[in-house]
Amino acid sequence: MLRLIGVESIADLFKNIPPDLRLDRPLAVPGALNEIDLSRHMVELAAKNRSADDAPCFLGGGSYDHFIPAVVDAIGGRSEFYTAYTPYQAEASQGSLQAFYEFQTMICQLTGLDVSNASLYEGGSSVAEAVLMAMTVTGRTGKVVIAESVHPEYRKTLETYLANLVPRVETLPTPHGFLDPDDAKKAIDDTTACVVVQHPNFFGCLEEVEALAALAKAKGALFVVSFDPISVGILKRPGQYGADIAVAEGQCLGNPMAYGGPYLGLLACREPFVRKIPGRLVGQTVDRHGKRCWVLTMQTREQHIRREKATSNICTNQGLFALRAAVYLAAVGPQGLKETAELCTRKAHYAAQELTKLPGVKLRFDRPYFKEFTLAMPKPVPALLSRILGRKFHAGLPLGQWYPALAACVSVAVTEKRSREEIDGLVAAYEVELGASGHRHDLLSKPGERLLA
Amino acid sequence: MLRLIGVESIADLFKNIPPDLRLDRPLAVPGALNEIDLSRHMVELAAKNRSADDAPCFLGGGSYDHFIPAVVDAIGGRSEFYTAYTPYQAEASQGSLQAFYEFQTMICQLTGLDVSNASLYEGGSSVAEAVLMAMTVTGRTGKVVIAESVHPEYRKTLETYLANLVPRVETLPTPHGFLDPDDAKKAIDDTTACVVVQHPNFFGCLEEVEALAALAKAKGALFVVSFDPISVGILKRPGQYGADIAVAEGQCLGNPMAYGGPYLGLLACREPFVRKIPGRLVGQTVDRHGKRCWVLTMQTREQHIRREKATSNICTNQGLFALRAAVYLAAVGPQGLKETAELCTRKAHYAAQELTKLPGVKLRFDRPYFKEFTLAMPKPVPALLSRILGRKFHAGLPLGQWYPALAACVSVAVTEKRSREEIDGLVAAYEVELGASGHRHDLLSKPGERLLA
Amino acid sequence: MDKNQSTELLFEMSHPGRRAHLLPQCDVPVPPAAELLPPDALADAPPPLPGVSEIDLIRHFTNLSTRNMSIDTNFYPLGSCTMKYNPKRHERMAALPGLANLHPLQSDESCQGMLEMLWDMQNILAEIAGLDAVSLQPAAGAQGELAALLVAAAYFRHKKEARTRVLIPDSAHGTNPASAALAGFDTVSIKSNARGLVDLADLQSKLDDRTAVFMITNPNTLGLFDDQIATITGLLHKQGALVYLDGANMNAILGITRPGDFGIDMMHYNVHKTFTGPHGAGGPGSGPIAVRKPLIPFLPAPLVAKTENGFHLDYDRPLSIGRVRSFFANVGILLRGYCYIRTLGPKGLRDVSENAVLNANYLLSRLKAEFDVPHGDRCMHEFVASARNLRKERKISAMDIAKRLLDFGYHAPTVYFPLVVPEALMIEPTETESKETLDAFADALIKIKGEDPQFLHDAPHTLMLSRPDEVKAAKEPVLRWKP
Amino acid sequence: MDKNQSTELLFEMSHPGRRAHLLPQCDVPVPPAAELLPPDALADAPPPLPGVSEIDLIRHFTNLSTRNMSIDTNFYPLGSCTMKYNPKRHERMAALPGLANLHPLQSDESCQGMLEMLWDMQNILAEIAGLDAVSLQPAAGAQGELAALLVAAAYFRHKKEARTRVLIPDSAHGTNPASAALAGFDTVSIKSNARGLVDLADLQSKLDDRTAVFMITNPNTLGLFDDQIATITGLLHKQGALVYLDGANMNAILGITRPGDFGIDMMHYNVHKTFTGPHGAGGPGSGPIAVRKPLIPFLPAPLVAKTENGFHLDYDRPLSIGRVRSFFANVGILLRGYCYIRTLGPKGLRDVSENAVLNANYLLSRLKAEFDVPHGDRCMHEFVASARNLRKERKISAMDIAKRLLDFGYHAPTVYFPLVVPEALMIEPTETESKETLDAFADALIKIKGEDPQFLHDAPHTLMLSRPDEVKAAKEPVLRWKP
Ligand SMILES: Cc1ncc(COP(=O)(O)O)c(C=O)c1O
Ligand SMILES: Cc1ncc(COP(=O)(O)O)c(C=O)c1O
Repeated sequence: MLRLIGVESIADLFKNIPPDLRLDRPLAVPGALNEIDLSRHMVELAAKNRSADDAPCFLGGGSYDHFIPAVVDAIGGRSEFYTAYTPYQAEASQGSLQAFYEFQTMICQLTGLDVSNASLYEGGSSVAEAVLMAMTVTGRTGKVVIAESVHPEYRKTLETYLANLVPRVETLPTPHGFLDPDDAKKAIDDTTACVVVQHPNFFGCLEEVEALAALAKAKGALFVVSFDPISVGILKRPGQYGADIAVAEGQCLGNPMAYGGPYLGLLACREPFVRKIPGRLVGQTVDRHGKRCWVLTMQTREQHIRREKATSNICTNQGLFALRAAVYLAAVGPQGLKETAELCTRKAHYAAQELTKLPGVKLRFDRPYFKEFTLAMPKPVPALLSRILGRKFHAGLPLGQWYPALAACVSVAVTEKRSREEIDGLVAAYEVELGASGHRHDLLSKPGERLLA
Repeated sequence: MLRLIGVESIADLFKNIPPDLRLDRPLAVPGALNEIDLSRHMVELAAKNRSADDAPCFLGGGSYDHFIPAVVDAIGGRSEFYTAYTPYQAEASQGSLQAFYEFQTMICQLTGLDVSNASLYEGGSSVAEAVLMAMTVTGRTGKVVIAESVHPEYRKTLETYLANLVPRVETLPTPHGFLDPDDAKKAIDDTTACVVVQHPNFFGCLEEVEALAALAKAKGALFVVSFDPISVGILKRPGQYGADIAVAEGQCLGNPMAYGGPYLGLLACREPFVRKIPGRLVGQTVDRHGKRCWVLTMQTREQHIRREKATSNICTNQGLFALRAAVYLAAVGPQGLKETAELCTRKAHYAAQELTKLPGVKLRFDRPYFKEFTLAMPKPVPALLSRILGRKFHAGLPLGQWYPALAACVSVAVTEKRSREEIDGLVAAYEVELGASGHRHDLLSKPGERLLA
Repeated sequence: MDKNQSTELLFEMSHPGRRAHLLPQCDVPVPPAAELLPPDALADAPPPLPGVSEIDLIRHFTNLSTRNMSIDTNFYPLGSCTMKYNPKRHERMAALPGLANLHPLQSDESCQGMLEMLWDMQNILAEIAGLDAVSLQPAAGAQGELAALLVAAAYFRHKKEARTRVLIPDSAHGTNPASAALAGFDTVSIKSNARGLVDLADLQSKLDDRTAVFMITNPNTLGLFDDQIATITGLLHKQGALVYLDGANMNAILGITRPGDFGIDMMHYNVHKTFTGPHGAGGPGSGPIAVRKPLIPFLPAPLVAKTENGFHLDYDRPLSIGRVRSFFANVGILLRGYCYIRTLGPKGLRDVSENAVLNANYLLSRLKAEFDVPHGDRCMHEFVASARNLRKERKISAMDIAKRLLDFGYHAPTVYFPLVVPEALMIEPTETESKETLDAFADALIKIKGEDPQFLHDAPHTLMLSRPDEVKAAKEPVLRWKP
Repeated sequence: MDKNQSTELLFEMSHPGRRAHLLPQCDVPVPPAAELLPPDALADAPPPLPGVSEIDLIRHFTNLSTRNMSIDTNFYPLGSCTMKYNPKRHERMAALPGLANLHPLQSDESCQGMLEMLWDMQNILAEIAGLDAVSLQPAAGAQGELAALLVAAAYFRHKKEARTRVLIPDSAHGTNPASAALAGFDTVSIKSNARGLVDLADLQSKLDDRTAVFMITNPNTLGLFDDQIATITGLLHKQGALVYLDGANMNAILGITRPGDFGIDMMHYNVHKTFTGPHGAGGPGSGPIAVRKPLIPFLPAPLVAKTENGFHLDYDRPLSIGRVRSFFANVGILLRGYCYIRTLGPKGLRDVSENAVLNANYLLSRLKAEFDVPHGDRCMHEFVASARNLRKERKISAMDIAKRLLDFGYHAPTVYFPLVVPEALMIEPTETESKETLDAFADALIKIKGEDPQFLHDAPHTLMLSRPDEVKAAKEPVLRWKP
């Protein structure tokens, strides 16, 4: 090969790099591992973690231990999908393109809105993208109103995205676990680009979405909702209660928790905003023989054409996870989604009912909730949770890290995957670690002990 | 559908089954489980086993914990392979057919013989098939001579297959861990269809294959060898030392131990016997446009054509595992197979060297061995092994179950996957449980304790 | 998207030194193997396997895979093979390290979960059979046949009865006579009658005290339930002989009728057919056998047994025939079968058969006006059409139709089997296919029937090859690549 | 074998009541959800998702998959995308439950292994960059750009310098200006000179104290290493501005030269390119950023920190810009990158770049006599050919060539990018392809060049479709199926 190129050595190929800029030593990275040793190393790393398989997971806050049907992994494992690039060449990418078109359609079905893009990164930046979109749509740059009950990391992301742009982010407190429409009403004005809520919110509580939608509309602001895709198995869909843009974290749709990513940002909106939508869009067309097919479309919105005037800077998105979500949604179908939501609701309510029987444990908010809820604890929270982890339960999230006023509170999430036995075990673990005397101790393994050695 | 069929109910479709023969109750099998509950149930069953992932596996005897490269699972997981049937329709099965042709070629390369079939069930019945084939080839029905150092379950299988046929099975003792050619010489006569040995044998020891081949040949008997496919990375191939038929257990070629199956029977032979070979054969040909392609061939040997006169009754064989073996062999290549064999040899010898330093522990046979070896123990074997299992080592096979004379012996196998640390841990566990005082205790976890709780 | 469709072999793309898998350095302080083993045992060089890089290996086999039809990509109505959908959850469960990474000879105490599953499976299969005990050992249907016939032989030997013959209907699968011969029996063929069932007269004429076993397939290979079965088993039993069921067609009768209840003494299952072991392009299978009480002592060993101390492998079976393979069984396939049965439960199992029979009858009804179906207008889970008239009138053979179907994206039915039907097209849709798929398939068959004969002889037209020369393949066999 | 090649949509095959996944019965004694939640929050019916059976679902998506080209099936020389082989062992490792089933908010004590890996990855990426600290947070390259530019903005704000402009070469990727705008900067385009490098005069003319950042891609999108880099970074630094590296092309320089060593202050990686995150038909990616010491306080939080008590997430970063996403990062892609880097080691990483550059130069040498390659006859890991002459002389466009390549089983190169080359064909073979593949690809390109123009306009000819009407798609958008 070198001969044909006309050089003596590979080094000659790098002669454009000024010698004084070259690295004159090997990189200080660990030595090469063969597959056997790499596998051993990774298994050892994995063994230093306590996964949801080792300890039933009652953590929520935007990532949930929902069940992933095997069909999702089977299709997600097809290497023609996962080793393809963004479907730029339509003829060589109909598999992905059709799947994404189906994904877009199902996201429309899920949201009750008209248009969905082909994915964004994850739930947090999707909120930011929705707000940026609302700013363009409304032409308003005064402020963005957001409820404090929106995921704290989503709010932080929004603030970061907007740091150097004109609009101000106004965060409305939610001391009772939801945004009071009266408070919202006071905040929304003619310069407000949008009102952002999460429903069910970070505490698991339902928001007054219909009232809030009306308030936003009345002032010409868009109503942006971050929703839980599982919840719409029983709850109204964003389009049904007046959302203009719906965004969501799609992890729950067949994607592993994976310590936080890759996940899947969903974004759907009403028809008139379609040319302002960020990210990829797949559209249907015909080929030169008139055959139905699909292509990436409306690319003039995007960075590779529009550059600094693009609707977003996003390029690589989350194709594989959009595919997985499409498989998940098609696998569960309407009835399965409904049953999943139903099971989450009932199991969460059962867990809340049993946990609040423990002395000193109370529901912090008097609001209807979906699959997670906030408990006030009679003992210091982080230490309590750490001790219960010793009993092999991921027992809940300490809320103090985000809400100092809720330092005594724990958020507990329950999915359809949690059995009654696991919930009862959790309650027993709380009981013991709260020092309450009860009858549930026999449900427990001793701290540090495996169920099966 | 019923209307078109012209019946009122599904029950009408079963009216040919006499009513008194019908089952008038539901089957007494457990109730239906959905996917979540099934998964939980299977995970619970799995947790009641101590797998090679939980305790380093030093067990051999025909099934080995070799490393399975990820590429093997990736290709074995392609559903076009695993959900296809036997490639009867060549046009719709070129994927499998070409892969099996490549498999056959690689088995020829591995054995140094001329022809390989497309797989048999596993190592034991492959020995029986080889013997049946030898009977047809030689036309001899007097006896079959087999060494006691052949896998006891293979010998049992052979005896079972031959139970109602004419030839007698003569088993030659191997008190020194191998078949003494002098003993063989006495046994082989003009009525002997074949001589069967395993090399390396069940004890891991090498046989005097060249001498035995010559003895068989001298009497017109075929020389049948059951070999270890990994061993030929460094050892001579069956064709090189005069085997007429080579058979093997192909589990070691990229297939999981899976509590004994499915595995992969290999069978290769010299060219002149090709029309007597059992099982499927894939051959190369051309299609009507002259294009190279592959088909199942020489089917007139087989049961679906020849019925009671077929060379074997085999129909379904082990297609998927032949594919996996082909991927494995192509992945490791000549050099990788050599290195694997080399590592097995050295690690086994290291383990033997260290274990025999323990008081009272001795190599039982004074023979060269490949990846497993036989130790005489100073303490009752089953209890010893059970205690070491408590320290999380599958420490060896108790030989007394098959060889009463070896009731005090343990067979230990070491693959390339075992690290020095694991071997040292095994030695330490033996040391402690043999009650020897030593310095290795710190290498050990306490009995019953997980390395990581 | 495998546009090259190259048939390049691994060997042709091999380059010395390329490899797809690297091994560790040796970490133990012992000399190289060459110093540990006798020189005359060592090869000069390793086997001349191909050397390929990882990307080329993966691309090669991935592209090869797309040249197969398979259940996951195509309707695959291969009669007698029960090509039903194989649920993906089974693959996930079978891969659990606590199930996949068990050594077959590890101690019983260390694999109680596995033994529990296998013990359950023994009982479940006995219940579905209506028989008394099950050996899970045989690796496939054919090996089940062999094992059961060896059991029969041992049984009669034990009873000191010299019975040398196995009677087999002419419609039976080839493995039946092959297994009988291998078990040391003489085989006697029994005719089918006009209805496609056992010709009772022929059976009676051949039945005597030399008869050890009558092997029946019921529903038989024509897809018909032999309603004479009680008479047949009665006749055999009166002669002191046993009746064996080839259980390949159990998919039609799960929970509806049980072999034991209709007089069967022994049978095999094809777990890879009835209970969704993926067929793997020709295996692995699993062929457990179920028997009546008097035969239990002769079953292959070990069986799984249960005591108050848990489960163990019971080798203490002095009358056992021995074993037909090493190790316990094709556990990986049994495990999938177990998952399947546990997913379905009693009602679900019955639904399987009801829907399999419904689908087959629907397809039969769609086709019977257009194609000759010699044996009646009802069937169980499959039926056999014949192209004999098409052949006579328009020189269109069963093979022509089979090949042309491939162009439509359908795998062909089984052809030229059973042997009792000329130009047979044996169609088994299975319960997992939808009505739309059946309709589209029927439409295709009807369309094909009207096509130009020469066009059909040349089919398929859209695949990467057409009509390989099988005669050449058999006459001048090329069974391996050579440098 | 997907012979139907039907474009039936899931929705068109949907039947009410069909489903592919069953859920458990409710096992807790609480009333139905309708009694637990306020009626006005509840929907009348669940979303109108399709209802399909499991077999139809699997067949649908399995068949769809075969309508893609992909690295595993085809050579995929898509310039700027680094479509190298993605080792299968990474997929296996990423699926380990102890890594895949971790909740992002579980306590640090319960995921020490994960934190260790991420901490290592921070350090390794810093070392490869020659920079001082790394945030793994950004989800892809574009988000890395945004995050880094926000860091720059915060840095200057902290220093109380009002710098409003980001300078970007005209050959840059579209995400650069888009990210700069999103970060609140004005963008200024810098011309390329005749050599395809930064036009220093233009740069100097636009550089002033309003300049916050110069974003450079080096090697640039023409596949050229800008040998003026020291001068450039010197100029910028003298103005008090920062230099950002778009690290999309890191594959060319691993272990050979380090951005920090050639004056870069901040950069992003595309782990999904350089370090083999499978591209997933458009993501996920992972876009960590590396920065010089003064910028560390402004990095997004959290970072992984190590103390004698082990690893923890460090949120205590008062000057941090905040975060650009929820949760830690695209850990699944980082994990694959980690496996990759650990497999290669120092020498292996350098080999990657050497071989990537060798392969690209080999292909360039094979093609440069036949195709117009505007920018020289040497390249780094990729090069950009132009069809401008072909277009002028024979009306053959870059798109024609791209489409025709599909017929040969090759994915097309990147076309019409970078914008500075008319009729661009941007070819990046990567190091994982063999010489044989490169030769066959070169042969195909040379053959295509000589083909009939109309034949090329109509290409591809052998795929299931050809030349979709993109204008129609954009003008009359149909973005979802409707009943
Ligand atoms: C009717 C019948 N009997 C027996 C068999 C043999 O079963 P197996 O292929 O599992 O050995 C088959 C399968 O092809 C069959 O269809
Ligand atoms: C040169 C260059 N810069 C930036 C990007 C953006 O990276 P990502 O797609 O990961 O957001 C790309 C990828 O397309 C690229 O090629």
